[in-house]
Amino acid sequence: MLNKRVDALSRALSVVKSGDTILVGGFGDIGVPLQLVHALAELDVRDLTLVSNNAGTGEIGLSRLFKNRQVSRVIASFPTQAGADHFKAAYERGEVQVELVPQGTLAERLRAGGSGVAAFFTPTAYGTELANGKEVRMIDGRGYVYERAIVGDVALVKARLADRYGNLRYRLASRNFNPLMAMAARHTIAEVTQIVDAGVIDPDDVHTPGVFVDQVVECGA
Amino acid sequence: MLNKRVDALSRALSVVKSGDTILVGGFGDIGVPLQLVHALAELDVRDLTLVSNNAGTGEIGLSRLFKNRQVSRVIASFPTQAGADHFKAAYERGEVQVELVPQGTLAERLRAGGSGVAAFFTPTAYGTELANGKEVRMIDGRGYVYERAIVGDVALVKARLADRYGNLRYRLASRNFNPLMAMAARHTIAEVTQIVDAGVIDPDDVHTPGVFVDQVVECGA
Amino acid sequence: MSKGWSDADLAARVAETIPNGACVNLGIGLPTTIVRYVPAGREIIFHSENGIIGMGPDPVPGKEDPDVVNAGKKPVTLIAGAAIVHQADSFSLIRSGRLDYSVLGGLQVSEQGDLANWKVPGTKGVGGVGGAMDLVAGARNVFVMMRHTDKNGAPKLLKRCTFPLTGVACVTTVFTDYGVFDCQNGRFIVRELAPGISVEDVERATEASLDFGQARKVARS
Amino acid sequence: MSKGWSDADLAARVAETIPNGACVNLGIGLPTTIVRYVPAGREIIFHSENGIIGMGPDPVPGKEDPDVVNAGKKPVTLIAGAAIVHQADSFSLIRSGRLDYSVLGGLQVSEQGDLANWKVPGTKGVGGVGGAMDLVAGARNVFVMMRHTDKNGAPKLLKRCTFPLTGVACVTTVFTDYGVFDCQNGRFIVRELAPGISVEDVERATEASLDFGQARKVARS
Repeated sequence: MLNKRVDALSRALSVVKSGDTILVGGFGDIGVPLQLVHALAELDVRDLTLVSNNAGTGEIGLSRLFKNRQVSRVIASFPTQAGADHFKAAYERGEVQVELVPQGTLAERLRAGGSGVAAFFTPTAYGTELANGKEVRMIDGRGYVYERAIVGDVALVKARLADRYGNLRYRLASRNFNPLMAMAARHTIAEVTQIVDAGVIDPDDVHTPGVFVDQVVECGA
Repeated sequence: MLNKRVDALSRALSVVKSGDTILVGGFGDIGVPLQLVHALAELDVRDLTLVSNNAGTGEIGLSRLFKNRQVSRVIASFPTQAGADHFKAAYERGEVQVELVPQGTLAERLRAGGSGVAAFFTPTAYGTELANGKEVRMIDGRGYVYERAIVGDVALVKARLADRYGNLRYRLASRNFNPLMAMAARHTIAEVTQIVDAGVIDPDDVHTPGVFVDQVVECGA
Repeated sequence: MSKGWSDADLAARVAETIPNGACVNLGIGLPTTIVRYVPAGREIIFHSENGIIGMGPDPVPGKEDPDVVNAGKKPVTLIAGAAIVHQADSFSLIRSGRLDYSVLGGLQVSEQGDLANWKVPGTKGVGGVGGAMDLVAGARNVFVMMRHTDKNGAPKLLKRCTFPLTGVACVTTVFTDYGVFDCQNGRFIVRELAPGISVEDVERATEASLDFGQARKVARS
Repeated sequence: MSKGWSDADLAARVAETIPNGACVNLGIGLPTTIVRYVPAGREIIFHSENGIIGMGPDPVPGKEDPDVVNAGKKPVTLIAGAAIVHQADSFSLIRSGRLDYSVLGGLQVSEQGDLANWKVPGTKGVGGVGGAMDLVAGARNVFVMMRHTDKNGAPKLLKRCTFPLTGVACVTTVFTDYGVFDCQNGRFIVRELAPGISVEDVERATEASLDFGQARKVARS
């Protein structure tokens, strides 16, 4: 019987290697898989490329990866939010390269990565410095910027419910980037509040189909 | 109070003009908004471009638009399914131009149209006659085909539930192309089995947010 | 300092401009307060980039839901009839023109309608862009809400922006403590002056080309 | 005519090849029958392009649900733990490599792994491509299931396809009534011969380059 449940965070995270690109769900601290991220901060993996909308605040979440000097590159739309002191310190130490991406472009690049679409043309950032050096194209009289898909090695996502197939359901605005991260990685680990029996989540109510999820860890709320 | 409910099919369809591009949900006959399509077949509008996966079977659904000679162009992945006799007759009379598009490319072009993405590169159809005359590009050693977004004038979709905001919920595999058609048109009309009070559809359970829907007609099952 | 509009006046003035049924995105900071000033009898659909369609009033203290926050990560509420989508669908909505209005803060606006609001040159650090570039690229109407001058009294309505751009030729209307300014054909048309603000006040505090039209009469009467 | 595999044998032979836990798409026609032959104790996730992940066995007659159909629009069932997605998400799954296997019918397969299965040149009408081009572009393994020769006895394993292609260099393995043929390095490696089929039978009915390897020994013993 198929069962994607894994009992230990550390066992789930054993797939992560130094140099990997790690996709992490969440918007600010909402919907961030904190326990997976904290367990990752305990591992001896470094030189990570981190793809996430933000870069942690205070002492929790993604902040720990910067504090531990595990990250060498960040792809984000807003890494500098108030409280992102560990990210800012790592940036000022020159440890971290940053690729700043408009939020909608970040979301769309991840969706493209999870959709087998290699690249697309978006109107966002046309004429701004975030389009510098990028291919642009006029389409029907409007300027568009060429953007490439993002594919990660491992995605860490947070959901409310899962079943043994890895079907996920998120809660309200903690959904945010989580479904996109799950799609865009070669290997996806979900931290969930509760694992339920197969069939409890109605087929019409699944937010992320299990085919995009490799491992599920039940962590409580 | 906002209320997208419209009582008469014909009143909802009064936005359709000759020459329009009409997007119609459904896969085969499943999830096709039959009552809207049949009401459209009663109207004096012609020279329509029809975007739908198929082109009707037997005497119902999209078949009526071909029988009535209302369609001059079809964008579809499989218009020639068994029973598509009215489409085939119209094609043989030379009345209908057909743009044949792989099904995933059709879905993605519609999603792009509903996402403000002008174009994208897909691996599908690379090296085949359906890529003839299209721009191709090698990306990371693989061949991709340049595909443009589709935006329609009016979408006709079928859902199970709606509320006054136009939030929609589909039933099982009748979802298919409906959410994409709803996104990709300037004006979207939904034929629904039942209209429920606002709030009955949980925010986590909405399949198509009302912001993509302009009018809702309650038609029963 | 009783000249011109207070922040609350300004929020109320913007709210008054937005018609019934509009779909509106409120940027971080001052714009988020607009939700408090919707005139009675008017229903506005408030969108938040993190995937909420249908934000309601501020939560009752103590009743905040940690999974229901706005773009500024502040607790908000959902209306009955709200819908949640993931970040890619949220930005599909933005880029495809479903937002009737986007209201953002501004650092500089040029008479060509260029907006700069995400980065001050010469400040330390990488900066953060968030969803602003997508919002100005996608919304049908872009409203900028800001003080008329910077903290040193220097004009923010300029012939050309000197700060990095958020978008090119994207601003519809600027609302400041001095008045309401439509951006059209390379100049600002003064639609309204705030109480106690004279034509001379505006001319003195503005570098961009101004067209007073009927506002001049109103102000001098 | 007792030589070689019957259609049922062939479906069972393909089913036997697919490992536990695989995600598999079954094309229209013969491939859809594979669902009946999954060996006991093995769990396979069957995907249908119209948005079903987790198809179950054939429905009990009289208990068909009109909203639960496969790619051929035939009634199917859902397993407990199935998920429904819209057509764009369904093809995201296909193109992004989440399908371990795609099983399709074939008209011709070349020794380079090209597949032709959607159009016979010279036939009347526009043809229909459906999702075949996406499936062969996206799936990790592409299995073709077909008769070894056409109805006139002409070979279908060719040096080069003469019919319009579905995909280039995409086929992993061909299953025919004559045996199992892996497509590798510009030739077909004969993995297995069906009962009663000799090496000479295969040579006579095949135009493409063949490599019998160990199968020759098996067949002659």
